[in-house]
Amino acid sequence: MLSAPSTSLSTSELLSLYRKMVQIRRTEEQLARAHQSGAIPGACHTYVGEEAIATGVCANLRADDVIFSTHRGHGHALAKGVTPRAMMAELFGRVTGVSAGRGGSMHLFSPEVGLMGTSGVVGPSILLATGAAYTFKLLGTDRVSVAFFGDGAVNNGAFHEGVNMGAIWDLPVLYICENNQYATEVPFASVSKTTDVAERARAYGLPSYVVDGNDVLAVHAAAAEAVRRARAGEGPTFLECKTYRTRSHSEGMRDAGYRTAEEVEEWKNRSPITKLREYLISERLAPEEELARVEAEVEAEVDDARQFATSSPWPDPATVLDHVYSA
Amino acid sequence: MLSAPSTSLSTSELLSLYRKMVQIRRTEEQLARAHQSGAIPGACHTYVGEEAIATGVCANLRADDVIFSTHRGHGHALAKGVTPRAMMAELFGRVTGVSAGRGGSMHLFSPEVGLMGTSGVVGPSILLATGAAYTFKLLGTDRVSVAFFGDGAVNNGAFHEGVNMGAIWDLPVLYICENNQYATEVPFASVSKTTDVAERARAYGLPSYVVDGNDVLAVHAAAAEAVRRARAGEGPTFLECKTYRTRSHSEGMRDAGYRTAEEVEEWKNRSPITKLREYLISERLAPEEELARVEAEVEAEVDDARQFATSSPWPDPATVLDHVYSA
Amino acid sequence: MRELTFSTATREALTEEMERDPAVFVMGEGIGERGGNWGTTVGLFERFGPMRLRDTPIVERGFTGLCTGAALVGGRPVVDFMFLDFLLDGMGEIINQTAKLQYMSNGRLTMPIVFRGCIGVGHSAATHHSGNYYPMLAHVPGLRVVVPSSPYDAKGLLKTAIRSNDPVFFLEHKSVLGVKGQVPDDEYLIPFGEAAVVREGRDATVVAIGWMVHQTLKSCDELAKDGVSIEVIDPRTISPLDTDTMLASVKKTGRLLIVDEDYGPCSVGAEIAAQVTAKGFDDLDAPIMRINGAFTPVPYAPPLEAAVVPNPTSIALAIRDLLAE
Amino acid sequence: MRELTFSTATREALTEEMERDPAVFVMGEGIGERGGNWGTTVGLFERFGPMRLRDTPIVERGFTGLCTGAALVGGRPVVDFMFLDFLLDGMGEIINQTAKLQYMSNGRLTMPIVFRGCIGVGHSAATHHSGNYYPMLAHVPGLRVVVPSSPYDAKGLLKTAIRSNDPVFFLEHKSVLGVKGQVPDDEYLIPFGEAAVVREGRDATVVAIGWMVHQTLKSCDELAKDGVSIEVIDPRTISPLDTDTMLASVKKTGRLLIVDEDYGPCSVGAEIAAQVTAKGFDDLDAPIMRINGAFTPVPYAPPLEAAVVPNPTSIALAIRDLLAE
Ligand SMILES: Cc1ncc(C[n+]2csc(CCOP(=O)(O)OP(=O)(O)O)c2C)c(N)n1
Ligand SMILES: Cc1ncc(C[n+]2csc(CCOP(=O)(O)OP(=O)(O)O)c2C)c(N)n1
Ligand SMILES: [Mg+2]
Ligand SMILES: [Mg+2]
Repeated sequence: MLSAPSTSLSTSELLSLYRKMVQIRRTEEQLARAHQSGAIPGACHTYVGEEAIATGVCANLRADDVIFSTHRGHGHALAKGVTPRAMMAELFGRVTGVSAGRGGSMHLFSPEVGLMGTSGVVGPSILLATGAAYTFKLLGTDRVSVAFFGDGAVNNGAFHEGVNMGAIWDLPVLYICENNQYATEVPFASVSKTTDVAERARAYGLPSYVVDGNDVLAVHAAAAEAVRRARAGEGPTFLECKTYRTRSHSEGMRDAGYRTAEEVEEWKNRSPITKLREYLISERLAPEEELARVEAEVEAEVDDARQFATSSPWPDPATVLDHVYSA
Repeated sequence: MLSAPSTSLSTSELLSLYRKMVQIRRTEEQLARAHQSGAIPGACHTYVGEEAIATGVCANLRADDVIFSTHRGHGHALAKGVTPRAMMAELFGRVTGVSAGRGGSMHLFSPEVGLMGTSGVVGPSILLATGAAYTFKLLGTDRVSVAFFGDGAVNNGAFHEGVNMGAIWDLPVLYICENNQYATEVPFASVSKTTDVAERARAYGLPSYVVDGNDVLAVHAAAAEAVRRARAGEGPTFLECKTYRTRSHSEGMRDAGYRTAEEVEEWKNRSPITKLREYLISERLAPEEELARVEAEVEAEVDDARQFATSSPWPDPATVLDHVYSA
Repeated sequence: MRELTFSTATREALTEEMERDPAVFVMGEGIGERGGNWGTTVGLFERFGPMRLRDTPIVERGFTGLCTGAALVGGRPVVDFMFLDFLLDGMGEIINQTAKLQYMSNGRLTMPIVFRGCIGVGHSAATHHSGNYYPMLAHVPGLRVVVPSSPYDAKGLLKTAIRSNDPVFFLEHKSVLGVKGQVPDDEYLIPFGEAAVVREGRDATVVAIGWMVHQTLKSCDELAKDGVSIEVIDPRTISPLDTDTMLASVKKTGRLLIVDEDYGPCSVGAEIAAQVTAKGFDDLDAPIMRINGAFTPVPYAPPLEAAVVPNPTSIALAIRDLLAE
Repeated sequence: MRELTFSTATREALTEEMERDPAVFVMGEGIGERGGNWGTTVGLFERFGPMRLRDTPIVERGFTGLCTGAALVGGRPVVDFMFLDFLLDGMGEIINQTAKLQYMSNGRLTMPIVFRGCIGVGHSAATHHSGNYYPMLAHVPGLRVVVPSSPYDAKGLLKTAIRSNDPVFFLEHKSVLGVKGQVPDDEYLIPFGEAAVVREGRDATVVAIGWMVHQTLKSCDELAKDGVSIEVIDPRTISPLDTDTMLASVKKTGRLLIVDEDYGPCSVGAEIAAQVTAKGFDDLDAPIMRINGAFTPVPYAPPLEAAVVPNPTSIALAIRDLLAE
């Protein structure tokens, strides 16, 4: 596993990582409550516990770089620059949402900031991201493409075909596997005889590393090097970020039987937010009050987003056939 | 690479391997001529140069074991026990063919002898064979299932999903990759950053070996151990058999541009038939005359098959809708 | 007779068939200990163990192909796609292997396999979890396609599906899963290719599919208050398709509306309209009408979602239009 | 004007568009140096190099998804499936991603992508290399489907396809590849959704698709000897489908036959029959007839293969039956 390097990030960069992780966490908590109250009509898979990955990766990206995400995509959307307002409104099904209410949780689109879509289907993000990278290379740009996906996607043919194409054609793409150890209730160990996803990826002949996915600095550093390589035309990199989701697979689903309460508790104690917070304080990079201020600001931002979502209008059914075709 | 072990096979077993390889070679040569003359209306992919693999593997199988094959399946069909008559008649489109003329070269079916089908599509053999193995295990039998496929199938999702399922569920299946180094005109090296297919397979956590696919004794020995494991409930084995096709991808296609005449010549000199022939003679296991007798018998058998095919009736168009459904 | 939900009825059918025949097994994601995303297999893992209730990795193509191979040598797989949308990755196997192997082997192989999965628009499931797909499947020779609407039909047809030696798609609209209805105590099977007249009437015939049967019945109740008498037919199986029952009804009513949540182009409704017009031309007093789901990916927001599918009001409106023709 | 084969015409279209726009690239198996299994790209690799003529591993799902992603950020991929049958492994990507992303993004993304591949029965290609699939594709909102029959149409429609911002399937029946016809020297484009009246007549209308256009024209020549005058319409694009041209013709002739090599159930012919009956009921002097390929996997042996598709004789017979109604 790559260990967290002594960081070269400035305090303001560190604070901005902190702010982003807190923003994701608070937004997810609001969404979970909203789902319980019935304000979110569809499915809702939260990213609680995994915030370091999207945050650490996306902090290395430019606005014109693109990411492709999964069913568990709220964190990716926020990390790439979607506002809590636009995201929450989407889950509430409002016309002010990122997808104007067409999408919901699993279909968030914001090409303006490089979020090229979350997906209700497991797997496609890998292929789509590889394709965007193909165009970037074809057109001679230095833009970078990122695929996020879970351990559940690793056994799927899309992984195999996609990562291999990225490798053989040296495309500017990052493959970020968020290995939270379960696909719904299925442990990765029960569907793979090899323990590390990175080991599987190495079979395609691309640089492939295991990263502590609950350590935003470790993720940031690994992604920085991967982005550098991609931009420099040196090809793709594979990062397996070991992590854990501390809420149920999706809101409203049972979360017992397949994992122990102790296991969940243990990982709650390894929260990436707490980890960075403690680091910032112990290294005297930011005083507790400043962190509290960030937290309060985020709290207010997310409250505002919820209000915004709640009070936004529904989409007009008369527009339902718009945009099936481009012209 | 597994080296050819000093063999424990009896002379009659060795001769039967020799006879089978010669039978495949002669049949293919007849088919090639028939294709040139227009007697075969569809595609025809020959197995010339690769005879040792089907022969070495299938010699270890019982009649109730099953194999699943590819577009290049004549050798597998003959090795599993289809007669040259029934196979040739099929390629001629006659009702006496193994598939009663419904199939042609790429759709040979003879469940009676365990040939569960060749396929016009690259990939499915891996999944189907894994599935037959699943039933064998479910029903508590000791039957074994074999998937044959080319290097071209290795990058396909079917390989990834199939081999992994075979591995995680310890199924009685053999994965036999016939790596003849090209998929049509595409070199394996251009579509994979790793050289050995076996290395890719190891990522699934099953025993995986490289075998000299032009040495029937090496193939036989490796397959014997794989079949033993499968029958004993010890799970699947992966064998990458390195080989070469010495004719064009399919009859009538060009065979220049993508490989050199020298390369082809070199591999022609490594014919598995010549290799076994020389071994039998040098080890004084069989006199030259006996081998010549085998060759003559096969020649006669294949001539007869061609006559049979030529003189067989066409299928009756009135039957064309039969067997779309079972009842 | 007992009142059961649709889901309980299918679980009963599956359990009985698994008890009857040790070659029957289920494969899919979360169908083991978890009991299935839709409760299709609750309680069965404890009874039949992991070989017969096999949780898979996320490899829809893979286990489609695997189960096809399993069926060739004596296994009788029930493939549980959870959402039918996920079948799409297995289309190559289904069309080129599953559907063809009986024919290509000249009848020497059989293909006893059932594919099941939830279909349909509703509950803001959004675009990747709302597909229907049955006309695509009905277009393929070698496949059978079942779309039941009641617990009674579901149980009898699922048992027939599992005993069939042909590949069968058994498609369950997510809105019918909770529908209740009478189910006999004793065993029964329902043959494929027999439509059910679920309501008799004389002014017009409505053929409705799956969940639309229930929506149509609601509109008929409304219309009955005005003395309008509608005959409602549920084809139950889409392939084979029983047009004789439809033709007999049209002979009586002279008018036909087809109500289908799925898209219009090249749909089952188009097929029914084409066949009934061809064979019942002289019985028709008006052109056949169709109402279908809007031709668009399925949106998420409730007001948009509601706008893309027929409902009792729009169905009643269509019936009135048809009667006015 | 010059006489070109269908294949040459499409190669010309592709070359012109690749010259015009550096974002256009081709991906598929053997389309690089080899020039394509059907010669679709002969000579282009030398000119445009490997990034724009990309030979792939055998990963139809993979490159379908890859090209979909490529199209989202300014690439304009032409995916060459060789045989369209191989598209089936990519159905999940096509239906759930390619077809939906414009809609799901509320129009902020476009999807300029062309999928091409050979379709059709013939030459003992057998069951894995003979599929048609266009009704399945036409059933999916968000896709365009083109099935040209002449060099002129092929060139003009392929250029439109490559410039379109929608995903387009461009399907080439293997028997039309060698068909010759006049093609203008100057550039032209043919819009989607405009059927062509390829032969004028007054006694009956025949709508024929792809290769069946040529088979139908042969039977019309025969029938003309007996003074029978048939109007033949080639829809050219299946989605969008131009039924107006058909309705106008039926208004004149009163009779319609649809000739389609593909399977009957839930087919394009069913859709045309349903629509034309609904909108042209009073113009019809007889029920619409359809002839289709036999509902079976495609067999190999020449006499079996010939038995599953319409031919000039069976078409002529059907026309005579229709006229006798
Ligand atoms: C192709 C496909 N099959 C099945 C599903 C149902 N499904 C949704 S999420 C999920 C588990 C995904 O696990 P993983 O990739 O590890 O992501 P995680 O939920 O753990 O973040 C499954 C099986 C799906 N969405 N797509
Ligand atoms: C899914 C699919 N894609 C493409 C093809 C066309 N095709 C036929 S054979 C072949 C090459 C196969 O190469 P390999 O697997 O190495 O087998 P070999 O011909 O070398 O024995 C290709 C691409 C196919 N049959 N199926
Ligand atoms: Mg996971
Ligand atoms: Mg090869």
